[in-house]
Amino acid sequence: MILLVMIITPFVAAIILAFIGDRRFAPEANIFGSCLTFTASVALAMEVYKYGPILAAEKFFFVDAFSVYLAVLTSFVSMTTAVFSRRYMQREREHGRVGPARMRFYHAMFQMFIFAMLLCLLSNNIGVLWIAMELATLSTVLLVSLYRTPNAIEAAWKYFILCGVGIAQALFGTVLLYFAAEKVIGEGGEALLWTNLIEVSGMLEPTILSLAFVFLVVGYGTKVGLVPLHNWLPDAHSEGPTPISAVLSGLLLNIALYALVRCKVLVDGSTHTHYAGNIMMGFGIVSILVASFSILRQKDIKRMFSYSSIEHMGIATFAFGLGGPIATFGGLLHMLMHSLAKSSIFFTVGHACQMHRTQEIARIKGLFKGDPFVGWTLILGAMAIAGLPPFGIFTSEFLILTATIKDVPLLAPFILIGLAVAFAGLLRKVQYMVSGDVPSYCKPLEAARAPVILHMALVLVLAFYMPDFLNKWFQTAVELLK
Amino acid sequence: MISPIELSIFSVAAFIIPVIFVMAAGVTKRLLIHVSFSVSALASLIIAIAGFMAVAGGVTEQIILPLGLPALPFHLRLDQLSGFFLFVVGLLSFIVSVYSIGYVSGLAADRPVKRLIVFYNLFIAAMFMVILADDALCFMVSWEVMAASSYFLVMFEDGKSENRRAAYLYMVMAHIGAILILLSFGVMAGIATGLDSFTGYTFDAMREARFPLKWATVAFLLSFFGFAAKAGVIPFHVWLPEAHPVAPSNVSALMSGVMLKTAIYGIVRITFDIIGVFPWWWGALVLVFGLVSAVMGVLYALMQHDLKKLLAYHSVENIGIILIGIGLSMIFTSFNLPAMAALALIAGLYHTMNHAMFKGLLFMGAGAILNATHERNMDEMGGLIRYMPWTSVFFLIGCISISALPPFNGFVSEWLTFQAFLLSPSLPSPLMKLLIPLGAALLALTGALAAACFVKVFGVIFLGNWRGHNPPVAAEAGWSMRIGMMLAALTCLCFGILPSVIIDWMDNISANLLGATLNTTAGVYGWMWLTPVDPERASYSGPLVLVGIVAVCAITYVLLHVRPGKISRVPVWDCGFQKLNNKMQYNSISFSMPFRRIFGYLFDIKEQIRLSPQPGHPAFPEMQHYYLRIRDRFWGWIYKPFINIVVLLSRKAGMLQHGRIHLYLIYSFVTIIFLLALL
Amino acid sequence: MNLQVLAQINSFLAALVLLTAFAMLSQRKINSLVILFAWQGLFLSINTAVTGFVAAKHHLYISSLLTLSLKVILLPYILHVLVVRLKIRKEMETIMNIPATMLIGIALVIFSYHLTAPVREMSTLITRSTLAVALATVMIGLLMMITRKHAVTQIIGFLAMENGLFFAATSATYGMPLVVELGVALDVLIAAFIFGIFFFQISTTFDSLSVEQMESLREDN
Amino acid sequence: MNPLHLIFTEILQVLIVLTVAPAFTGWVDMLKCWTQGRASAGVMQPYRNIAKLFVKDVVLAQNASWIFRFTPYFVFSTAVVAASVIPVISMNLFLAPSADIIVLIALFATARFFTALAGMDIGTAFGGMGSSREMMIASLAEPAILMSIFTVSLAGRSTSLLHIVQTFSGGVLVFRPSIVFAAIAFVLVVIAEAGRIPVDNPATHLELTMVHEAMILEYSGRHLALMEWGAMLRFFLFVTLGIACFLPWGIAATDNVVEIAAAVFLMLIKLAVIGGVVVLIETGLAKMRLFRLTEFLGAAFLMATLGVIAFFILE
Repeated sequence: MILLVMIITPFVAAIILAFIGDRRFAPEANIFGSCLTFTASVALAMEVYKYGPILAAEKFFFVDAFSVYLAVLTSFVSMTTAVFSRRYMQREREHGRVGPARMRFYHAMFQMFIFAMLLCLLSNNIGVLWIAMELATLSTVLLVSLYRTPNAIEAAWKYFILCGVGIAQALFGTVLLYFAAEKVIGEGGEALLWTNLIEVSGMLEPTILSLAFVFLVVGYGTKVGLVPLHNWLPDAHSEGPTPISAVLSGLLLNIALYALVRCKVLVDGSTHTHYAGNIMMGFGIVSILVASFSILRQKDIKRMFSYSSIEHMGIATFAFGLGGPIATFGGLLHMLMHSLAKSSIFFTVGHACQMHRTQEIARIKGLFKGDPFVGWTLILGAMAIAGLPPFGIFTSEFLILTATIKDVPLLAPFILIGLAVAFAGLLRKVQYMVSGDVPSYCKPLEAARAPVILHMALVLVLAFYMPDFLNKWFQTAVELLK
Repeated sequence: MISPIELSIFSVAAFIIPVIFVMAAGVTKRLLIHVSFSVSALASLIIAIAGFMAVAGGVTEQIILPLGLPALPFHLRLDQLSGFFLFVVGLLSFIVSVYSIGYVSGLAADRPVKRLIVFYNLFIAAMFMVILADDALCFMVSWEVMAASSYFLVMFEDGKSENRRAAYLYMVMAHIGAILILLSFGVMAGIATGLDSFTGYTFDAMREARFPLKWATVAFLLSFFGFAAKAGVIPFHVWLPEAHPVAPSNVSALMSGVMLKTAIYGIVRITFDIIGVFPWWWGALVLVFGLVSAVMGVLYALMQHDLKKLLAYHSVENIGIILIGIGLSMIFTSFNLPAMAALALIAGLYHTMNHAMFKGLLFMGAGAILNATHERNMDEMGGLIRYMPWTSVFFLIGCISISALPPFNGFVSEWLTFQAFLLSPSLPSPLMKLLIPLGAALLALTGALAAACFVKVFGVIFLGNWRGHNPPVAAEAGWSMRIGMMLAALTCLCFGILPSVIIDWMDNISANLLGATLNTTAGVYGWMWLTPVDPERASYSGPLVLVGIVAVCAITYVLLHVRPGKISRVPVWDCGFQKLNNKMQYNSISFSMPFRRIFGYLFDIKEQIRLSPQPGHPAFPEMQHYYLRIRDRFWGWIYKPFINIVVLLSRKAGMLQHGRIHLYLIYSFVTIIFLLALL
Repeated sequence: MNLQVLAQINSFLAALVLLTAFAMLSQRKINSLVILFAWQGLFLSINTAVTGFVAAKHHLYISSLLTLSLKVILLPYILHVLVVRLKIRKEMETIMNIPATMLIGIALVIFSYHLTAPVREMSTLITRSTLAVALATVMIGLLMMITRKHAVTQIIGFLAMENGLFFAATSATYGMPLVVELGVALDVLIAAFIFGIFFFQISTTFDSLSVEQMESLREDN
Repeated sequence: MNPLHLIFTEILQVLIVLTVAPAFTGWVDMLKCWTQGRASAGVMQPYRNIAKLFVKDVVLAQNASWIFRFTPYFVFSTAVVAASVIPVISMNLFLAPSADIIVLIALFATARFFTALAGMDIGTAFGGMGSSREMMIASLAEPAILMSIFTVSLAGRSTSLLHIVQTFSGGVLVFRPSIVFAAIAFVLVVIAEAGRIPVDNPATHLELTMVHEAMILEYSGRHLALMEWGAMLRFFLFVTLGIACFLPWGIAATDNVVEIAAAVFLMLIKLAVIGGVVVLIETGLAKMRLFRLTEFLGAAFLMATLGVIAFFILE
């Protein structure tokens, strides 16, 4: 029931917002909708926490520990983003970068995007999962090109084409999966239901599943932003409006990774080898290395952080590929921490960019003096994302690295290099931006502090004190992904 | 009765108070500074006491905090080793906090003091946590917090580009080192428990595990290099002479005095406590690194004319000396000679403590000088002994101690190290027998050069006349700064003349780690004589030497003043030439000229003398221009190439993102084909 | 009619689909590309219908209708309208010369035949042999996107891939569950609208639809 | 044996050292004059100098700080303490265990440290030059001397002089290559440490060559006297240290008067001979250029190292 509420709310909100258009209270409505979703998700989470996995609407929806924690995360981040975007977009309008019509579009599509992501997480049917994933892409494509600048359009086009192609591959993989499942389960919708598939995964034909996994990993991997399928990501993240960048790298990547992990579990279950895992580890390593080296020479702040998203997705992918209790735990924790930290970073970056009216790192300076709040949250966030304690990302990286050392010691040096280089790159640029004197063209604006504080606080607290239910979720999720 | 570990935990928690106090609005800066630094001083003192009790008591306590991951809460452990380091860190941070009250008030006018206070306290608290940690996660978290907070302290004046550069370099090196340490923990935890559960990360689990030699070696090397990067062991030292000078002086006192020591702690903890058994060549490795750092460090220091940079290089040297002790101890342990190992280890640890004290003292003095003259370049100073009498005395004590001269503390630890060197004949391996005494020679060279260096430092800064252009406005340091320096100076003296007592106290450490003690006071001579091996072998009595010198001085003074002789003060005779001016004095550059001549090949030296001769008499130039630039060779040898490689790779990585959508599509196409081909 | 004949019809249609794919690969004119695309859709829907008849799967009729309406009528119409509106007349220049692409295409066909071998062995469906064709169509679509420099052609390639996928679904497994089919169709529809919008945006900002001007977001400088 | 005797011998030895040291310097100078065919001022000349300086008034530079005035006393007292530790005439010294060889060397180093500071105190070019050179020489000499001493203490299994002397003087004279090497090294270093030709020339005030004199150039009156006396003591003590290490025979083992007297007598003879050797070296060699010293001291260091190696290889 709650589940339905949770799914429906963003959809309805999208429609309503589409009708409201650009009234004065549209942003508030947006916030309200996401708050509703969030509360619903929390309630749902509590149910799952109490009664375990839920199977609803004749098996159409399925919620287990893995999906529900991502669902809560998604609705939470989207809520804070809505809060953030209220003032941010308003200011963009004042700067004349977006008009009323586009605001209408923006709000509607924002909710639609959330709807798509939640559908991804909650649907029990991997076909529907695919559809929702495509929907998520489509709903954000035009948001990326919201500013209608040449670059924005170029970015959106690449996003559209590359992800479209990727998703198409994923569909082919799904077809193959269905083909294999149908043999065992029999025809009809049943054969695409995750719950059924996971039961029979042992009996599925290995060769076909490994064939399918190739397409799945390329497909969903494109959305995760794994190198060498990542090229759309920096463009899309850097050219879109900042709230969208926040949700894109904070949430969408997670969702794609979620889908990938689900498939990986199936495939490994059937092949009884570490085939899928190895492929994911390979992608992970390559992503970490390429992304971290790309960070070094960035001139555009949002691009830089989107590369760091690639890096972190690489780490998480690697962790899930590695498997084992510690690594998987680390991977889950990493997804959580990364999306919190990264979205908050994008918030602060958004402020900084609006203050200086540019995304060029070279022209952003003296944040400590100019706006201490932004400056400190920015550098602390950067340190968090670069894997410095006391922030949670360090914990997950710690677990993942140590697990790596144990299982595949020879890969550890590469991760070491990756992390070190990424750290060096991020710190260099961010330090440059926060320190020094305030340039003349910088106009202080008051920042929407609440979301940033909230996220940073979570990232900080969860590193030291993880509530029991969260821990239980992770543990059960780890069990699921065995 | 509250147990030491609880005591220390509460006091560590107390460091939050200043942080909160800073956040609290409507507090005047003055009040803020006084309160917060008094709090941190008090807390540090309590922890020092707790540590002292822990060592003296000889018991080991463990506690699990309800923090961290549910499956892996923070384990804390207070044994003799950690107790000792708690004592050292606590003592110095107590002294420095007292000092900071005055020092920071001096900065308060135009600098972001709040930032300083917050990170200062975080920094100290993190150091304590590092020492208390008993599982890999807790250790790493505290370690990195320590690094990060000190990074912000180094970047205190973020307006200056050199500070930014230094801070950046420091942070990056620290982080890389941290990752190495982390990996080594990974190795140990992985071997220890196979990592199928989180308990593998506790040090206890690692202690119980028996490591296969291969993995033990990997773990050791990783951790050693990781810690070396933090301790500033050559060639990982490049960040150190950049970071320490630009930090506020109280911070550099702490960084150089105790932060480097946490790395020493880590090395001792991992090699002796966690791994336990190891081949001799580990010790040899540590020894060699120690020797190189000691000699090179002091030579580089000798070339500096920036006071704080010079002191920083001396930290490199002293870390080297400490490592010599530890390396020797490792060698003796590996040949199963616990008693000698105990001597070497205690020599190293004793020097750790001493270095903390006198380096802290020297940096505090440097801070006082900096406050008074706003000058870091020694060649602009001179004659300060007349403007800052107190500071000059304390600074002189620091100089004598660091130059390893009796009767101060630096000498004792170096003497112990020499004794350890002289035990080499009892080693089974002939090669070791032969090579180790040569190490002793290098140590001697280090000591002598250090003495030369500090003659230069004290002579140039405090003696002679002011070299600067405008006459000095230097004034004596405030009361709190003086108290701080005085406390440090007194400790230097005490550790110097009462070593046997302190070493008795330290015996618990070696008893705990190696199962052997020195029990020096058990010798025939009692507490007055320090007899590390046995009275036959070697003995040193600080008190007697001191008393003797003082007595003879006094007697001669009295004897010579029975007949009242008058002292007439006159200007120095200038041989009838042009009047003596202050530029004629020897300055640091000219003082170190002979050393540049002798050891020049170790540096990258650029020296130019431009003469503009008079038209009439070319022999008497109108003016001449002297230019000297001395560079650390290691930068060019190791770091430059490395950086170039990284930059090159990043350019290559950038090429992937060339903007052509067709090629992007080809990527995905090829990926598919590739993966399918893999099937 | 007996199964044999139907199977032959089926494979014949499959061959036609493949042929159209190749034709598109070689075609330079936009208009004829659109038409070819429509043909491919047509073959596809007929094939689906036949399969549905053979396997007595009635939801396949629906999806066949869906295909007919969407891929044969709607999309080509939209594309046509766009082409007219945006006055795209001139020939599309390709990155590689046509024969080379053809060769690669043939290689792809063989490759996908090799790949789908295990599926064929396991499958009992009469349509199983056409899976290779489906995969080949997907690949060729991708190839087309790669080799063409024009936004519209890239989209057509994309849609061709979509066709291939649809074809795969029907041939490998007598079609996916209906809900999925519908969802996919919906997505394609949305996609259609979106690229419609895009064409306008692009042509207004870059006053041409060639994707070559869209290379400013890059780092190799 | 009873502590009173210990203390008595202690005091006796200190007095002897204090009194004999200038005479030794005088003796060396005298021999030098003879070898150079000059008329000498006799053995007593140093006493006269010191006495004269003691009665003279002190003239201080205006900017001289307390360091400058404190140094003479300190230098002198370190020398006295050292004198109370080295077994010059007897092995039964009360204070002997309070410092071993390393401490002794360190004591001398401390004295040098202060002398160098005093040299820089006035802020003249000469003083700084002297300090700089002195510290340079010292930093090269110290490893060498420590190495040669290590050789001895490795052989004697101890760094405390008493035990070294006991071990060596106990046995008959055996030819140990390590000790020989060490002895040669020691001689070279003592020449450097005591500031004799060819390292330094105590008799000159030529700015190109002077080292020790440059540091004490600004001293006068009793301060100068103490400095001079300290320097003589230092020279003397180094020689006696050498004696204790390399030819310890005859140093009194018990505390009966006859033996001590014999020890004193023997010591005087040894000193006389050594003085001769020193003079031979000084007249034989010319003062070296400053930067040739590295080779000189390098040779000393090499010798010492050879000593250590020989100890491990040959014995």
